[in-house]
Amino acid sequence: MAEPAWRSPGDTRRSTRAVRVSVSAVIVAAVVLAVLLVPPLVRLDQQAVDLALKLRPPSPAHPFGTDDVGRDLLLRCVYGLRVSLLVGLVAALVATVIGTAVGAAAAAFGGWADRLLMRLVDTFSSVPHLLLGIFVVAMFRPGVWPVIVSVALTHWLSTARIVRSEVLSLRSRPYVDAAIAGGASRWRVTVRHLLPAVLPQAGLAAVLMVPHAMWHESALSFLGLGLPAHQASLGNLVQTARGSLLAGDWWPTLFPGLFLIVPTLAIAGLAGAWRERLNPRRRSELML
Amino acid sequence: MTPVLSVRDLSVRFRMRGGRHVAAVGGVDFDLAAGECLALVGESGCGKSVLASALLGLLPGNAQTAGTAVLTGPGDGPGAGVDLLAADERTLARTVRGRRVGLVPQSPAAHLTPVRTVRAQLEEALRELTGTPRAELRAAAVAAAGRASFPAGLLDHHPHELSGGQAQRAATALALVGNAPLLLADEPTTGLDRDLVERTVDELRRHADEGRALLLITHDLAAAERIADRVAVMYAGRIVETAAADRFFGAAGPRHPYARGLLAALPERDFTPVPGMPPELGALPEGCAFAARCDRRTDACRVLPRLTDGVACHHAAPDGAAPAGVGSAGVGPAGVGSAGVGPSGTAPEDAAPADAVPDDIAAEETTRA
Amino acid sequence: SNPGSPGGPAAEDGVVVGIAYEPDSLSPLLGYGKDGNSKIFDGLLAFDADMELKPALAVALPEVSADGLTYTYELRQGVNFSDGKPFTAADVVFTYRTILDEKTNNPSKTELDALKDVKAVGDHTVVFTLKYPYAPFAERTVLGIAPQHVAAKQDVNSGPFTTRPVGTGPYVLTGWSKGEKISFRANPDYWGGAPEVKKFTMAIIKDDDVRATRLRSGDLDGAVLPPNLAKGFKGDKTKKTYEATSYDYRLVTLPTHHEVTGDTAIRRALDVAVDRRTMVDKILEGAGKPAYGPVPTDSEWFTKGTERAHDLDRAKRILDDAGWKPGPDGVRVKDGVRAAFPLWYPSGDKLRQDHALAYASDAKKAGIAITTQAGTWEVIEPRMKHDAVLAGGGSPGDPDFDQYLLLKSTLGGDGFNNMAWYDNPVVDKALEDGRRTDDKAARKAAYDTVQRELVKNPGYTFLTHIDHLYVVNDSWEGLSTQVEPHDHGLAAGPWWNIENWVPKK
Amino acid sequence: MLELASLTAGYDRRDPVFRDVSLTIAPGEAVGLLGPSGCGKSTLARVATLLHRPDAGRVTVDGHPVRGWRHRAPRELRTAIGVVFQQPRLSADPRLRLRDLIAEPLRATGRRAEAAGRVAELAHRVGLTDDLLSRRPHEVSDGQLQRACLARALVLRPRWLVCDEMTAMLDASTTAALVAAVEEYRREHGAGLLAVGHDRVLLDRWCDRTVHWASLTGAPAPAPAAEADATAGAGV
Amino acid sequence: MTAKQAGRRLPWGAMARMTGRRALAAVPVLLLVTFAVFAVAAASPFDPVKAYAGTAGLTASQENLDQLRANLGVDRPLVPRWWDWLTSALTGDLGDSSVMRQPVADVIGERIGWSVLLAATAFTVAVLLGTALGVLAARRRGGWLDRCVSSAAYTLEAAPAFWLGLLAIWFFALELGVLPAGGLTDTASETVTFGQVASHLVLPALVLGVSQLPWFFLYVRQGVADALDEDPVRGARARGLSERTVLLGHALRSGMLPMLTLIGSRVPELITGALLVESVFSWPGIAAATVQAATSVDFPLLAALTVLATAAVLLGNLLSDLLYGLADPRVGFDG
Ligand SMILES: Nc1ncnc2c1ncn2[C@@H]1O[C@H](COP(=O)(O)OP(=O)(O)OP(=O)(O)O)[C@@H](O)[C@H]1O
Ligand SMILES: Nc1ncnc2c1ncn2[C@@H]1O[C@H](COP(=O)(O)OP(=O)(O)OP(=O)(O)O)[C@@H](O)[C@H]1O
Ligand SMILES: [Mg+2]
Ligand SMILES: [Mg+2]
Repeated sequence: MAEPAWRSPGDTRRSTRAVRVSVSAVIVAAVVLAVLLVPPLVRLDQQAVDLALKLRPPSPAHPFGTDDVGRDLLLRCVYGLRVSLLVGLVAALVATVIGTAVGAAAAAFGGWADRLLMRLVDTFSSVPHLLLGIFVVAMFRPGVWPVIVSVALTHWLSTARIVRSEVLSLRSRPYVDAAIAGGASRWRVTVRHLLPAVLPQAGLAAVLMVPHAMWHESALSFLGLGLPAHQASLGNLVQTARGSLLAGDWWPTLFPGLFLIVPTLAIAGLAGAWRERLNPRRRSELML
Repeated sequence: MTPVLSVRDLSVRFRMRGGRHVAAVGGVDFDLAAGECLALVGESGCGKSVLASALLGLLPGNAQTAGTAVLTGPGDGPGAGVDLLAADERTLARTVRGRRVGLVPQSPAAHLTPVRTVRAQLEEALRELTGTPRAELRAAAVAAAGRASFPAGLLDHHPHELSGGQAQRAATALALVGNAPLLLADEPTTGLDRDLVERTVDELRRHADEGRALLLITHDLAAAERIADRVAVMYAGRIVETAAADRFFGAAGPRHPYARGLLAALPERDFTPVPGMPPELGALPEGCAFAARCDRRTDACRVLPRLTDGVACHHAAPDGAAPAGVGSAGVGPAGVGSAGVGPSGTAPEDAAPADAVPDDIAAEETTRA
Repeated sequence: SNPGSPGGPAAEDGVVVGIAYEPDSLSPLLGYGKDGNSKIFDGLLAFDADMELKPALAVALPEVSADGLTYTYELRQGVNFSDGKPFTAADVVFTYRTILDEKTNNPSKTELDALKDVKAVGDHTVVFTLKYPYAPFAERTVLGIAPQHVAAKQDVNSGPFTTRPVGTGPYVLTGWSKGEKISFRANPDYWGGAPEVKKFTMAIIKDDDVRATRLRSGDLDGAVLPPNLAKGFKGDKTKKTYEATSYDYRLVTLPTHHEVTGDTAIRRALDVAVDRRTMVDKILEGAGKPAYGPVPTDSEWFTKGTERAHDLDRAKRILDDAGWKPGPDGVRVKDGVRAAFPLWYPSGDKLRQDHALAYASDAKKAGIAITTQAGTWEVIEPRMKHDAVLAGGGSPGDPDFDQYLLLKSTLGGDGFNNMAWYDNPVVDKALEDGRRTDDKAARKAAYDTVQRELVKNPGYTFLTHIDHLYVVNDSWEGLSTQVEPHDHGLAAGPWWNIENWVPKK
Repeated sequence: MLELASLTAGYDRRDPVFRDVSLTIAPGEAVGLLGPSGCGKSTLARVATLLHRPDAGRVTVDGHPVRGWRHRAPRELRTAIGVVFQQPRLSADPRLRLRDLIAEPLRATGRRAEAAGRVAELAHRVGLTDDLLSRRPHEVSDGQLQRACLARALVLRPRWLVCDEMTAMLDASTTAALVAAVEEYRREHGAGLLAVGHDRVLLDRWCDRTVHWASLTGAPAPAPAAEADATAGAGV
Repeated sequence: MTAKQAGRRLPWGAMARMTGRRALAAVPVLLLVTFAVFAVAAASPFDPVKAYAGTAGLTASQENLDQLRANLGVDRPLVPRWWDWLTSALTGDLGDSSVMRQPVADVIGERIGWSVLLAATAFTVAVLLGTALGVLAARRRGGWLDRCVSSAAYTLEAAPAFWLGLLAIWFFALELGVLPAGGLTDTASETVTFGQVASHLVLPALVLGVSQLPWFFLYVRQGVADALDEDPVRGARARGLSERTVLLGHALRSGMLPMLTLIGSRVPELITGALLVESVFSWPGIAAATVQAATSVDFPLLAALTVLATAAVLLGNLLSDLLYGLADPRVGFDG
């Protein structure tokens, strides 16, 4: 019998998705390589300025142009990316791990544990982030780690609450009953059946945290509490470029801005693909 | 008279990782006329639900379809129907689903929105499908629930607060709201006690008697016998036999060895399963898919049998032979009389276009209506 | 301006200016308007455009006794507070006594340290008695006089008077929406004549870029702007840029107690290695002057001939001669000590940051390694004894104001005074001489000595004096600027004398 | 002995689904439970499997009185009772492949090593092919999923089995096959069975004795069926 | 039949019990938070006296500063200071703010209304716009709307509010000239009228709202997209419900749990955002005073602001817990 003429309603999505994922992967790989390889090869003197070269537009010598005190923007962008990525990724990771653990524990145990943990979350979230950040950072010397600590400590709360609410909704599902009947411990149920179901939410929070941590870093630097302002971080670069932008010099804003946003979007793209794998139905629809 | 639904050579397969395919439905043909009830039976996993989903355009994204399934309305002239497999999502959503084709889903509890009460979902369906004015919604919802014997007192429950049978009835009530000319009922009687089963199927029958077509997918042969005009037996994605219900359940019994085995497996009969396991749909054998389990298997079975005279078997029992081991006629309660309905399967080789329906079926449908 | 039609101030006779700074309080008792120009209040005296004293609520400059310990002011009569009550000597006495009262949280009362007592003699004369002769005392009496009948009834630190003051000044406060604006209405009964600008509003806009944008959108009639943003209005015919020269300097402290910065050769080398001109041109966009000491080069108190040109070779020579020899990494070493030290700047201050970086880059060329570090004052303060800081300051008026606090050895480590712990007996003596006498020539000689000593042993590297830039709609006449201090808040800018503005014909 | 003694249970303390229900199953005995839809059979099954705390009454498993429920029930008791739920779609974790679904109880109780062998054996018994084992729940039919759920219930070799309308959605042949699988298991392990269902013929044929819901309770609770009657009459 | 089936209204009883429990729990939380703020502020290197003195402090003598320290009462140990604050606060006296030179009650009274107005408007914008866009994007996942808005959302998350504010001012006030650039009313105007406040509210509320939008958008998008794959939506589609009903009534209803949670847990971020937006737009609200109070270690003001913030957070969390108890009956009102 002749092969019938097959119609498939959901065909096109797969190919664009593959393109999207590979573009994201390439960008992330490039960023990681640049961040790891460039600094050892090309050293940047963070404080060297050359006032004679002030605000030169992009040229072969300075592909990204120079900033308002004559520093090469390309190199500063790469160095800045390194710091910002470190802040963003570490803070996001720490915040997500704490948030997921607390949220899942609260919901899985319920009762008093839940109430206690949630009041703890309330307490933490009561102090405005920036304030807590200011206090934490002010107690140390300005630098990367205090920024990371202050951002991570204040940003696990949303994750915790989201994870908790999802777990609360999941924990009375019949399949959890089935697991309990199968002898699963509370821990096992949480880790094996509940957490995988909330990972997409937690993952989304983590991805959102990356750019958000970068902006906290720049806000703290702006207040004089983050990185020293002369040290290249994307937040610092974008922050200081503001004045030049109003004067019509676009490059000090554009390039650091792109450095900030493109990797973020690439990470978001990869995370999106990962979330699709976590969703069993999407996974089989996309034949992953 | 043109059939309400005319399915020709309908196939569905799922694309899987690694380029493999699962052929869930293969080359299915049947017609369904207004006022007619076709019972579709078959072993679990043979493709019944997938067939129903395909007719509603609700297959997952990795499914592929082939063939045609033309839905013709009473006003449509010949050739004017909608091909359900080719229609776009918009047409399906706006004019077909719920309005022209209703569905009682299998696993009703999973198909109800968990965060809303039954009443909310029922009233919403009534408002959207029948345009019932707001003031009358409450009463209409109670009435609609009553049609499927859903207790009015439970209308304010959320789906997870219902028992299995109650969820089933809720789903049936929702499916009946639109009074669609074609109703696909996928196991509408699971979880119901005998009384309720009868009440439900009688309601479905009444629904059909008002001039609508009913495709009853069921494992409950007693229920099928009670209301079906015709029975189609499906095996490994194909229809292997179609027969008039009275003949199928009657003394003559089915002709296909698989169908006979299926009947024999009933608890009121032998209560022994058809030996062996159904084939993997991902790797169907070349010839007759049932051959491996068949006691009449010969070399002829290496060739795929065609559906001729309502049966697709090289060794079909002759028309009128009594099924092995069963003397009594019928299963369970006495069958509903369904005089005048004959076999109406269409062989694939004369897979005619949707409008060209054999005259004899048309004539019979007229008698029935 | 109206939301629909930005582009011009709403009222013909109103002026809206954008400022970066908001006062904590409007009470002169807590320090508001202590340097004059408070709009709501008048002092006994006031400064004119050249920073010369002129009478205000006093009818004339004070009579000073021969020993310099008694100042007598004759008060103007017929002056009323804006609530209609008359102004008398009792108000003056109340004001000064309240400020000196230890229960009053006025942080600038140190400025009245010399004041022993103030007495009213009749309704229209007040007499100030000092603890020690203090030449610049009259300049302290520009601070605003508060009405006793209002302020005495309240808690001086937090009463409503701090936000809804009543004064004798050219303007009356009509509203203070904290964080948004302070609005004034002309005082029709002002003793100096009712101002032409009937409505005056100061919009509080902390962000420089936002201020520039709102000025451009027509929302503001004038604003204070940093140099790079003011540059953007150069081509705008409807606006005029006013450059207020100032005493506002930026310097690097070279702490005596650090083995590198305490070394005179290093100090002198740095003093010539730094390229002040380029800093002025590039960092300040030309709006400023190189600084060689606290006194601006165009001041009458400046000692001509103490300018130091940028001369890298000379700097290297000085270091070579002193035994600082280049090490393998280009950094000079002497007796095992690397010519390296940290330089702190307060974070968030872009101007100082740029100065610090440029300074470090210049020093590097001479073989001195400076590590710039940013921190809040809380971080910097404990380190000031040993680490260099990019600091700023400057008060116009008397040369004593800056030089004494900056250079007097006994003030080493006293708050932000003499941050470098500068210790030079010659300078100490000259500073004392300068403040004890009233004789101008003697004072000039004393301050010349100080400035010459700073060439020989620069305990600070003075970098620039900064012009303050104001961009204003060109629709009024009578605008001018005063010489401004480091700290330019409400009182500074072309609107220091807004009561004298008249519409352009 | 699985003893359910004068149980009262439901979802609202003030208005329990049933009151004072007692049922005892002897080891190796197969009891069929018939009852109208919505009368509380599944609730009773949940109580019997220690998943739902009754408002009153006693549950005794092999002589051990049950004090805690759900996680608080001792694991030995929980795993002594295998359960097949009425609705396979809801009772299967959508993220697990059928293979893992079946093996999950073994892993949860730390008997990981046995998993592969046991899964293969049970899959064969309930009629799941290798291909199906590697799919996730939404990729198989309801009947196929129910087979996996039965395998999951058997995987720990429980002494008691509770099958809540296990065959409701299965065709005759599969029903017969699964019943045969259960019976084979019971023969091998001497397990007791509580089979809930609607099909009297099936239960009669399958079980040692079939009890009707009405006979379990002292004072018959208001039967939802009656109320269904009323609405049905009113609605149509 | 019985009450159980007599029709299901809102579960007032359970909600009231939960509210009560939360109100009780608020007491220790508030005690803890205020004490923590006192402790952290005391441990921080900021010096209240220096902050009070401001630039005048640069030239002030040590004696003067010591006198100030005594007057402000900041030389006393932490615990009695906190205790005094607490006891007098309970009697209604919130103390005097040192940075504002005003009673704390006045500081808050003058400003809180404007802050609440701004924050509430912005939050409404964020929730509604985020939800609407999220639903639309989820409907065509991978479509152009989805891609544009998602990219914009991640970008926004990286954009500090002061950047957004500047851009908004530049575009709407300067380029288009349609909206005022800042302040509560026209800068030259002396009276506060409804129309003026409304037009001046647009930009700050939009900027604050948009800066809060990414979370709402992305979570709604994800929740709805996931729900669209599930059986209940399949069931709703099969019933022939319109796309709108399917999206809003089923997919959104099932997938909005995280979004409801965010209503509570984004309150702190909202406050942080308000802090920056208020200062960029010269909005006379209270958030801008917060940083000042913190870095000047203005204990009475800081404590009062923290209590306010805590109350906002607790209320927000309670509200979202109540809402999701209502939205998902499986969650219930426990906790
Ligand atoms: N998404 C899918 N991907 C791959 N295979 C699938 C998918 N959905 C269904 N199948 C396969 O298609 C076949 C037909 O499934 P279907 O649900 O139609 O069975 P059924 O006849 O309804 O059985 P039951 O009586 O158990 O409900 C089954 O073998 C099943 O494994
Ligand atoms: N989570 C719940 N909350 C409230 N009521 C519930 C809940 N679950 C079930 N019910 C109610 O309890 C009653 C008994 O339900 P149960 O599932 O035990 O019935 P059943 O006998 O198994 O019925 P069926 O044969 O239809 O499965 C029903 O009326 C149902 O509406
Ligand atoms: Mg099916
Ligand atoms: Mg049940």
